[in-house]
Amino acid sequence: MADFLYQLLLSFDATLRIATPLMLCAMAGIFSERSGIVDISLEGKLLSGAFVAATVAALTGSAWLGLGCAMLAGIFMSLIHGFACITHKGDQVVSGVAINILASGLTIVLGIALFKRGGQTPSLPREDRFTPIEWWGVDMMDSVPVLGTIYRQLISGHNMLVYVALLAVPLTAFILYRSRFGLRLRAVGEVPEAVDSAGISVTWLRYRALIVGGALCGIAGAYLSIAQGGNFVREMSAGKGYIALAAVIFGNWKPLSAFMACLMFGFLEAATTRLEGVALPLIGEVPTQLMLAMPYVLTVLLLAGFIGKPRPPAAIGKPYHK
Amino acid sequence: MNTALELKNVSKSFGLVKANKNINLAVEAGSIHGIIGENGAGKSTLMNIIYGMHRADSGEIHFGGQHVDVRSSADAIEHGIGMVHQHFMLVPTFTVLENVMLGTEGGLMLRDGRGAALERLLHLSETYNLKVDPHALVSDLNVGQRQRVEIIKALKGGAKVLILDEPTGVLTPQEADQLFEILKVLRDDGVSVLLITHKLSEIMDITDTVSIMRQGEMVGHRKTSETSPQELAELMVGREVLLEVDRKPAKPGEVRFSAKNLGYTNAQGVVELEDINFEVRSGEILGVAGVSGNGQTQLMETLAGMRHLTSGSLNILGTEVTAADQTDPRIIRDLGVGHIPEDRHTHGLVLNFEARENMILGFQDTGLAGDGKLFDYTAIQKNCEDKMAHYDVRPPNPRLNAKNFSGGNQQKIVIAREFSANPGVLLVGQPTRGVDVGAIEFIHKQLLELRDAGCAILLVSVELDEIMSLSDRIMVLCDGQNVGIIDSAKADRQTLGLMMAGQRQEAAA
Amino acid sequence: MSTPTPPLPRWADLILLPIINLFAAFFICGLIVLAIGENPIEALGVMIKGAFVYSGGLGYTLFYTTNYIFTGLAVALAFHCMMFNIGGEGQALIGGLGAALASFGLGVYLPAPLAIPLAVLGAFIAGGIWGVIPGYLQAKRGSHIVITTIMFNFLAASLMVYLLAGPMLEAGQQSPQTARLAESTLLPKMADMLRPLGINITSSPLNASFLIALGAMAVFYVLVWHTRLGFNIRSVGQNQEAAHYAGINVARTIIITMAISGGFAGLLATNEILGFNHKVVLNFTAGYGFTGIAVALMGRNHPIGIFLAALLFGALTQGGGELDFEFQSITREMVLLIQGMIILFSGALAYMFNPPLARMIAKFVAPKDPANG
Amino acid sequence: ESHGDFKPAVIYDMGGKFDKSFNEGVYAGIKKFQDETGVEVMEFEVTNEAQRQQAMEKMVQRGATVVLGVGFAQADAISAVAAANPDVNFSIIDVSWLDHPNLRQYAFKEEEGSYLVGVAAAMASETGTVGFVGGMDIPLIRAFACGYEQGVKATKDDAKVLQNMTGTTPAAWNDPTKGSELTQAQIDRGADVVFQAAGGTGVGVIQAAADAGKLAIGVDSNQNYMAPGNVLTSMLKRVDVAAYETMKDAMSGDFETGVRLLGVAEGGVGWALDEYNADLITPEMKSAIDQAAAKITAGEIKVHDYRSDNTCKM
Ligand SMILES: Nc1ncnc2c1ncn2[C@@H]1O[C@H](COP(=O)(O)OP(=O)(O)OP(=O)(O)O)[C@@H](O)[C@H]1O
Ligand SMILES: Nc1ncnc2c1ncn2[C@@H]1O[C@H](COP(=O)(O)OP(=O)(O)OP(=O)(O)O)[C@@H](O)[C@H]1O
Ligand SMILES: [Mg+2]
Ligand SMILES: [Mg+2]
Repeated sequence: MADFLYQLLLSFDATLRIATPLMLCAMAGIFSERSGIVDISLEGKLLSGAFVAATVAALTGSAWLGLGCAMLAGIFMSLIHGFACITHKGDQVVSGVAINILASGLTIVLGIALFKRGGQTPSLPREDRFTPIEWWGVDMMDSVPVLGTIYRQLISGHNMLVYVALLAVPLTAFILYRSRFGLRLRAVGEVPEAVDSAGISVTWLRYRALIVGGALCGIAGAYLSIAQGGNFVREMSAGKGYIALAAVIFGNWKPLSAFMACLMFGFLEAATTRLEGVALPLIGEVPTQLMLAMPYVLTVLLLAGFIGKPRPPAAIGKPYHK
Repeated sequence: MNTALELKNVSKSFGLVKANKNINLAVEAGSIHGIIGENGAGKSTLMNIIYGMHRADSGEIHFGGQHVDVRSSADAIEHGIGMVHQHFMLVPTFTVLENVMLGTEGGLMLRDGRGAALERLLHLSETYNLKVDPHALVSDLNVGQRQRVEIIKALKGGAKVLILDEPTGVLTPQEADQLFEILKVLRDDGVSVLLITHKLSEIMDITDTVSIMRQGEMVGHRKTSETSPQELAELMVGREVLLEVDRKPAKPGEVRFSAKNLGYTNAQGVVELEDINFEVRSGEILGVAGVSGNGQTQLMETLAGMRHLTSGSLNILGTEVTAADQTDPRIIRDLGVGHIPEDRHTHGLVLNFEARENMILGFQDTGLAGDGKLFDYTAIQKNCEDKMAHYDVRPPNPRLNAKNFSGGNQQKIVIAREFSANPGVLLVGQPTRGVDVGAIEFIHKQLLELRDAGCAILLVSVELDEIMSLSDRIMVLCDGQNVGIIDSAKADRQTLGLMMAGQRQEAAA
Repeated sequence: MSTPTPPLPRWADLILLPIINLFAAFFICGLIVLAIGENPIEALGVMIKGAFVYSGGLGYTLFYTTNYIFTGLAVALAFHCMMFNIGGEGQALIGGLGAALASFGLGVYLPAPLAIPLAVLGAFIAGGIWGVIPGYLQAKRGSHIVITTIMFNFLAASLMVYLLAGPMLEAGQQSPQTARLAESTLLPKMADMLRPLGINITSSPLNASFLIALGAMAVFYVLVWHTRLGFNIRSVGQNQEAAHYAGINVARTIIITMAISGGFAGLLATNEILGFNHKVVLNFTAGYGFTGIAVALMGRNHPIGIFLAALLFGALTQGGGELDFEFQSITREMVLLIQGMIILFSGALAYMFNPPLARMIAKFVAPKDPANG
Repeated sequence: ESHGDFKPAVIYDMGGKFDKSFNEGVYAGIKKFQDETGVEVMEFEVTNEAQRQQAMEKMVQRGATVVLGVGFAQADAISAVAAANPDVNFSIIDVSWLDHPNLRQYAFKEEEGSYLVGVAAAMASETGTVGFVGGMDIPLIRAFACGYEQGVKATKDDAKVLQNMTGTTPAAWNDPTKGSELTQAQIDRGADVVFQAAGGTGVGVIQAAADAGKLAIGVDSNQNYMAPGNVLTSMLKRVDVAAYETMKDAMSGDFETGVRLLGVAEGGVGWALDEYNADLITPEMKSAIDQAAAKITAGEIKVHDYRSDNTCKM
């Protein structure tokens, strides 16, 4: 029993690691979708961020520079999205698809041009990555029975970006509900005319939302390639952007609910890796493919209305015409 | 004389449409200035230019004698312009206070400015008698209350010029009177009010001066005291107006269409129609009057099968329909019901379809589309050409997309399609909305011809005059309830107005 | 902003604007090629030669074109109903499953004239099933079609891997693929079909599925513009409210559209599986489903346009492979990049060049046609 | 160019020639050949199914006299092209079931090499639990896992072997994030040595093991250098030798065709010992592994091949 609980605790620990990029991307998605811009390009921004972070870190040997440039890369992709759908009122889904394909192609083309390693970047030494941080007093806390273990495993020992992601959630909620920017953001996603008529630029407001989102995706990308991982590999985002988007929709475009959805997806994956090949009571051994497909099946089932219909921002997907 | 606002040679085009051509306008400080004109005359465009929502292609704007470049609504607000738009600009998921704060939050954090905003809101609400709960969600407010929020928003920055674009369209006459009281107080405070309305009576009652627009041009300025409704109407339309309809007495036959205790509750559980009873006979027109938003739309859509009635029953040409039946527009149509929808752009037409395709919309499964399995475009083209000729649709080009016809001609396409199917029952919603006078006459004549041919017609319109001149009997809706049905011969504006405000027929009589 | 934009003439809208957009996309890609140290003009030359000139190159180009036609039609049909079908990838995969089941289940007992149509139908139906579920969920439960179809891509991949690595794995085989399909269900190669007619072309994967694709284009045309169902589909797509008003069952139309759309995508398996691989292999869809979006967009959702766009993308795929041979630092991903650029410029930024172009044309055309205003 | 008509070509599989394991092993052999002889080898990395055959035809068109295909996925393509071009020599790695007079096939007894590193793992493990992370779930990778497990169990019969496959699509070869997560999960469950046969994914496995201060075992190529001190050893699959040999034989003109089945006895599979892991391999370990290798060579130990019956018999 104790062993089971310990394994569960470790699964939560893994959940956190897996959910980190999802949380960052989901918050990015909330910013842009709350402003009325559909964002299936989360995936592409995540991938670009991962590539740039690993590239810059490899070239300069600085994880911090890598992180900064990844954020800029995310912002750059966001600006393309904005240029297409805000300035030129293009279709937001099409623009998103284009950015995702562009990101897949560009990261590999540039990766090959720069490093000649089939699109991968060189493996980074430990010093050039964001490595786990041991919190103060872990060893002392070890003597405390349950809390000590929780402190060591779950709370301490993650890399910095995990904590950044955890902070991003309340921060997003705070900005959205407590700040002037948040009020305007929520308004522009519902009734852009009202924002325009209040003397606020719809265009600039939406651009800002996309920029914030781009920066968050960039951090998520850096997490993949220079914190959790040690180099960039082609298609490294592996659908995480889409899952994050699903989490946004699950969470009904609310930061805390989306956070919970990310944790759920993270936990599913963590559980999958731990349950593979393990015979469960009553069920027996679950085929790996089924376990791997669980997040997708769940998304489909839950979206099919078993969680109540999500209520998207009213103006989402519609370019603003004066 | 002190001019608060002056426009010089303002022009604005949307693509090929010249919405405003060389407009000149001067508004005195501390006056109420009316603007009238037909639909599409360019009134809202002009107001949006003043308010910075649109930029003029050319021309100058002067505030208080000073030339100002208004590039955005922020500029306009800064210069003391407030505007209540034709369509509400409120965020339904926000509270009243949040809506009022939007744009003037008073700090990076909402907390910083909330207290001051609340104070200001309460102050305005008290001064001008604009009663509204600051913490209520806008989605929970009725239209009258929403309008008050809009006015508070427009006044919050201490507006010197207040623009109201058709504020009374959604109000009961009583609510409109209340609004006018507020406007008078504002005028006495030195505020200039620009009031757009279609109702000449309101212009005569409250404005000091009035400007008339026609097809993008300013065609006249008058002192209200020196003009008459007749003159204003003629200026608006550009020719002499003959609005009397020549209606022979009806010869009602058998009951073709009736509703018994009809009710409709929407998905959110709001009761939108309650206990509606009426019958329409062959050869008569039953008019439905009411302030817009009192259930007319729901009634029409329920009758047409576009919504499911939730209680009571309908009898359509002998077929009983109850809440248990899964009606849909197909079934109702197949029973022999024609339907001119209230909103032709949303329901009546597919704007990106060619006219000939729109001419078979709803009849695509009939012989109109050809007898075989595949569409017979020769037949479809012929059908459209014939109907365009008969109903005088211009240009008579079946291949033109519906969106490229003018409003009046779009309406004629819908009417041609629905009328020529020879329906036993016809549901007609706002048949002349946005339609010029010539077309109005034509449509009215066709409606009466259809009635005389024995069709049972239910007519919904927000234009009281239209209801009164076409209907044989009039049913008044208020808050989704039937206030009463009266003979049109006995109906006058006064009675109908009181009924529209919710007074039962007995009390009014 | 302030100068009014005159409308664009039809010929310019249909021909000139797409060409300009294409040019813009290639231009940016050229800059990227330049940045990675290769000569873009030379690269373009290699691509064109590889796609059309080399012996067999055209065959490969048309082989890829066939794939793009199927997925382009799939996306376009859904577009006519305003459904965004991003699930072509998954539908095509499952189409392969359908073809295999038909082939193994019945094809073995039947002669080719019966077996082939059956296998093609199998691909169509299976793809249709994978399309109809998201369609149903959208129409009846309000699930967002974009999200659901993306999820169904993942699900299809999982299912296929499970089957190919498990129950359907060819005995003694280690790569996840089925055994060879029944001979009677395989589509003949184009080169073999033309030889008896005295026409000799270099053998390439191009096969009879190309003809199926041409047939699908015709079916698409008739369906969309000449049937009641097509009218319903377009009505629902252009204006759901008006369609409902006109007595069209909106939900049912969406479901049927997604079924047929999925079916078109499923037909991709006729080319890849029945015509080329002759067994179901993993990942044979290789992104054609996603690119179908660009094909449909560029083709303006019309079969002729889709054919031209598919040809463009087919040439890109084939010519892009050629780049890989010729240049050290250019790989096939360059093609992905070009595709992305084309989708961006022809799709999302489709009308960026509209106002300046319209003004320019108006300047040239106006003197001949006395302006009314 | 000075070698007249001799024109070699190699076609890598989808993982690409820098996958740090399988394809990169071939690349190492090719590079060695190029460096030694100065002969240019035409190369191509396939990225979709139709390209396999096309690429081979293309190589032939360009005058290739020997074409090397990398990976079993190219079996069908090479079979077709070899049949159509009897004058050209072909060679393929990881295939044994084809039959063409101009085709050489290399197959490896991965289970034997895996057995050896299994022995090492069992001896290095302090917890008695070791792990295996596979790439895509296919019989080939199961064979790695099975051989490994046999080696572990033979050495320490109460040892536990945790097994995970990264995924079921080819993307599983290239998902280091998932690899590190799986490794972490195995470490959480007590594993302290993790063997990976996962292509590019393995990079994540090695990195996660190193981050956690545990041991990893590399695959295909010698991966000991990737995290010195944390890679116990690497299971070598000498595709580099196969590639080099193919080129050399073709160049010298005595290109024998047929199947070459390479196991421990033939030196086709083995384990890596170099300066990076010298400190990790104790003398007892080394002698145990060498002993096992000798027994396999002598036929005293028969390592079961998963692929023979799709089960893992101990
Ligand atoms: N954003 C726009 N884009 C294109 N055309 C427009 C736009 N706004 C208005 N128009 C056109 O400009 C003309 C004037 O419209 P406007 O809304 O100013 O009329 P209005 O006088 O306010 O009419 P109503 O009484 O119906 O409110 C109309 O022909 C209209 O179709
Ligand atoms: N978007 C458009 N594209 C092309 N032509 C148009 C477009 N909008 C309007 N037109 C054409 O311009 C003419 C004038 O249209 P407009 O809507 O201003 O008519 P109108 O004078 O208001 O008529 P009505 O009173 O019948 O509504 C119409 O005949 C129509 O064919
Ligand atoms: Mg921890
Ligand atoms: Mg207006």
